[in-house]
Amino acid sequence: MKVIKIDKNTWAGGIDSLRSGYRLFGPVMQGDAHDYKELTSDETPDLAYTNTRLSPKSVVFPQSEPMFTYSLDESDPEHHLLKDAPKDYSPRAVIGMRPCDAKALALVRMNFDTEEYRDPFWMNSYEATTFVGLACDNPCETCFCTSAGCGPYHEEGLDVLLSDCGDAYVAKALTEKGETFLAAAGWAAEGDASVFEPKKAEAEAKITCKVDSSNLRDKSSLALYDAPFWKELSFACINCGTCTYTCPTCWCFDIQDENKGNEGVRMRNWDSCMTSLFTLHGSGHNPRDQKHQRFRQRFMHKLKYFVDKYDKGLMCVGCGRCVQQCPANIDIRSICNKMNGYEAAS
Amino acid sequence: MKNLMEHMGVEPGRLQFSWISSAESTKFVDVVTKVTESVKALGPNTNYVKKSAAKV
Amino acid sequence: MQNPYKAYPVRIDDIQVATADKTLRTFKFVFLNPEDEEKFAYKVGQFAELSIPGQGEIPIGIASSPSEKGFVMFTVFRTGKVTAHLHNMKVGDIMGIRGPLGNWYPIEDLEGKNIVIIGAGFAFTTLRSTIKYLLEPENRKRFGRLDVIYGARNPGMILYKDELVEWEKRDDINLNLTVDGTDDPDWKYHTGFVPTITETQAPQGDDDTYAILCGPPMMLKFTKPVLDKLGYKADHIIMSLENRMKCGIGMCGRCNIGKELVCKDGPVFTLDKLNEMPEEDQ
Amino acid sequence: MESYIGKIREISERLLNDGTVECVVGFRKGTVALTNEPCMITNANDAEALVWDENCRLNLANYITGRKEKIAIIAKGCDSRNIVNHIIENKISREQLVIIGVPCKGMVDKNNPEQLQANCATCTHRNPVIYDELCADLVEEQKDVDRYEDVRKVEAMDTQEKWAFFEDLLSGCTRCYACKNACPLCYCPTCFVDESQPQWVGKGTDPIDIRTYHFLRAYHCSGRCTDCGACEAACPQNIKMRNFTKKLEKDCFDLYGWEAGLTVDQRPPLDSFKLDDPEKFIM
Repeated sequence: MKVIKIDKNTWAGGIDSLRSGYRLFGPVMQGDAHDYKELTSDETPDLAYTNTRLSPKSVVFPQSEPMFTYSLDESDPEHHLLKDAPKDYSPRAVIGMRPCDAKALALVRMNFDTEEYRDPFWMNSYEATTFVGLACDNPCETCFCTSAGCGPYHEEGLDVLLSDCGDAYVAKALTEKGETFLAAAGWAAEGDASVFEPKKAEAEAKITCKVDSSNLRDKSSLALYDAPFWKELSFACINCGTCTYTCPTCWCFDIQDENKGNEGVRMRNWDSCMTSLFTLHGSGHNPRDQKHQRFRQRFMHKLKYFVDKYDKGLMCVGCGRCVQQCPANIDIRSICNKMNGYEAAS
Repeated sequence: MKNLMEHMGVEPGRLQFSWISSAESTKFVDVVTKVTESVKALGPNTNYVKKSAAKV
Repeated sequence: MQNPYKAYPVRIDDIQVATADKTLRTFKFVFLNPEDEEKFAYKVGQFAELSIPGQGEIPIGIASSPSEKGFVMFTVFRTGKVTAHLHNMKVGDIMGIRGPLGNWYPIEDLEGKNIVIIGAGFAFTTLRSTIKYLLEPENRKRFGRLDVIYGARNPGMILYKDELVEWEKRDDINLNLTVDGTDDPDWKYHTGFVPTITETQAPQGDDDTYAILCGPPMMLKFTKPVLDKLGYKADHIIMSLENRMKCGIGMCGRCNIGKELVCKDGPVFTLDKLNEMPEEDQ
Repeated sequence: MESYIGKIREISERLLNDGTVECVVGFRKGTVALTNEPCMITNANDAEALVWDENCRLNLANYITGRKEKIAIIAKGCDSRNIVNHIIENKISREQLVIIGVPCKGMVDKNNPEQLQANCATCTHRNPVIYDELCADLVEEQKDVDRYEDVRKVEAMDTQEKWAFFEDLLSGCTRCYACKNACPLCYCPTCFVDESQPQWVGKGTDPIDIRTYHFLRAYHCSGRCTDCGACEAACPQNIKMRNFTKKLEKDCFDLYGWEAGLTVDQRPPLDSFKLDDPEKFIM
């Protein structure tokens, strides 16, 4: 694949050239932190960030998204029929996302793109998007991507990988989509492919936090489920949705109808396994009524059920957002280690 | 109740409270008239409207 | 591939109050576009999302049998926002059905076998579908002995009474009705909980006899050991579960038990399989 | 702080050893900077894990709601006021509790550890209002602090400015509900946001739904909020939702001279009736 050198003084111009062919998304300082948003015509992505507060999953999977519209007006011949909500699946690009977030979307894809069903909303957005990654040369203290099957220069799920080399970015086109993107920006100068390996090694070395998940695959799901530590581990948890909303690999959602007069929209909204309503039956029975049950569900899903279901590793890329943002200091790293080291008394 | 609504930017006069006994029919009429007048004078509230559902 | 969230438009063709306390109603739906009925080809034990624009969706087991053509039937308990609205709808109203969803009772694998169907409460719907299907002349001869144990709280709560009366007259089905309790002096069937009646009325388990169960968690919990005692092996006990669902296609994430999704990998599991899955509620 | 910790451990160990309590609710050292984790210990040997410093922002009263056992709880001023609330609202009984009071000099801002958390900077109840043991001498309460400067700033705005102020304030909210879940007052078995019959508020991210959630929650806390700041400390988006609750807190103070959680002997103004209650709002 091609390697291109992008002089930083051609960066803004290249971005401008891309605007006609792509809806651009990128990290921008919003309030007191960086988050992803659709760039206005005078904005360029701000690549001087360590990590964004929320992941770019919302580019593909918005927190609230219309699925269908309908009319409740019985004089309308098409009343009570679901009509496709208007969608814009023209090409879009996320510029400067972290490799971990791209891998996360590749993992989430397994949920939305299955043999039996294909989620059209998620998949159409995903396929419309060119993912332009920015390698992570200065990881945070809470990053543990190298323990989660990922890394600061991980390429999975990306179309282009950029590495910041001072006065230039060196861009590796990883897919055809990526090449098209670079060409559309007008960046064509040949770059030095050899910069990646040493920079990668250097960045990986900076990630000192190690989490051990090596035994999880062979552990018994039932034994882990019945392990005695869940109540204690979950004590501090307040069951808010912070970890699930901030997590790039969490995909759970709810479907809700919202009416206004005789018009309405069937929406889907992010949901969270941390809430009790998530699993409440119509009968009033709730299989996950208690805090530790919901807590266990989250970690068992990420670290065991997903591992068993797909055999593609953890449903976690080690971005560390949940660790940083949890109000109660629930730390997936220690929980993973605990599960990994658990031996059921025979 | 009223104070926080006004504090967050709902116009004074849009939210009103009264205590009317079931025997006070004239007071009921007076209050309803007064409330209707003051709300009409304010016109429709454009802030407290859902935007996303309307937009789609 | 079709958008799996989009419901087929249907018209309510018939509404019957199903129980004495009026908390259950049986709805028959007709597809607005006849070709949708073919796309909706289903098997016994599957469910669908009843989709009422403006209210939401509810996952409900299909009560009609694939052998019944021209309509699909659901019996719905009034409990939440959507079901309350549905109970107030009229014949002729337009809504949607999305499905069929989930797996099914593996009836076709049971050819030549004896089947005992055990149900309780308003979970009897998909079992009604199953019995109806098995009793079709071209199907009945393909299977061995057919036993049914069906329990309700009281006689007024028994679903599909007219059909039960018809089935009772037949000699190719052994029907055991029971109620938890009744003060009706004319009640001529069993009184007692389903597990108890199962213990005395169900045939002994053997390699050629399979049990199909659907009912509330308590009934399932106490019937399992009874079947075990009767000699049913775990892979001969077929159970249908329920959980809160939204998408019905394995994507929204809420209905899992362990790694299995009740909406897509289920709702039908053998006890054998369930024993490998964590017991939620703990 | 070292002396606090020593004393907390010593008291906890004693209470667990002599069987006075079955568990101690406190904090243990966090795994990331500027954070500690609420914990419950049941074994005297684990008392060594307990810590105390200026990063114990969460309100521990939140962790004892409805519990049945005998509990020792570490309580700074605001925690103790919420314990009083809990006792008044029958969420726990006084007899179940041994309150280990912590005279508090304020928690530091999680985003700016150089300064105190906003509510702590103007706090006038640093000492626990109710306690059985103390882990240090009482501290001097702050006097002459202007508790409501921020509220008055908003009060001075015109209607549109107010609307815009709160629009901007809430713009990052993802409705993760960390604020309500960190709040010891928010213990309703079903929160109004989760009700469907009727559905009071939409579930999406429409600004109106977000605003409705925040101001309705504030109402539910009026006359009860101790301004402990757990909501803001918990918020991953750094939303300053105390702008809602504090207005009501100020109103309660102005109208009824009421500060929540100071005594178990008096019913809060909003669940009692007095002939001389001001009724200015009734036309």
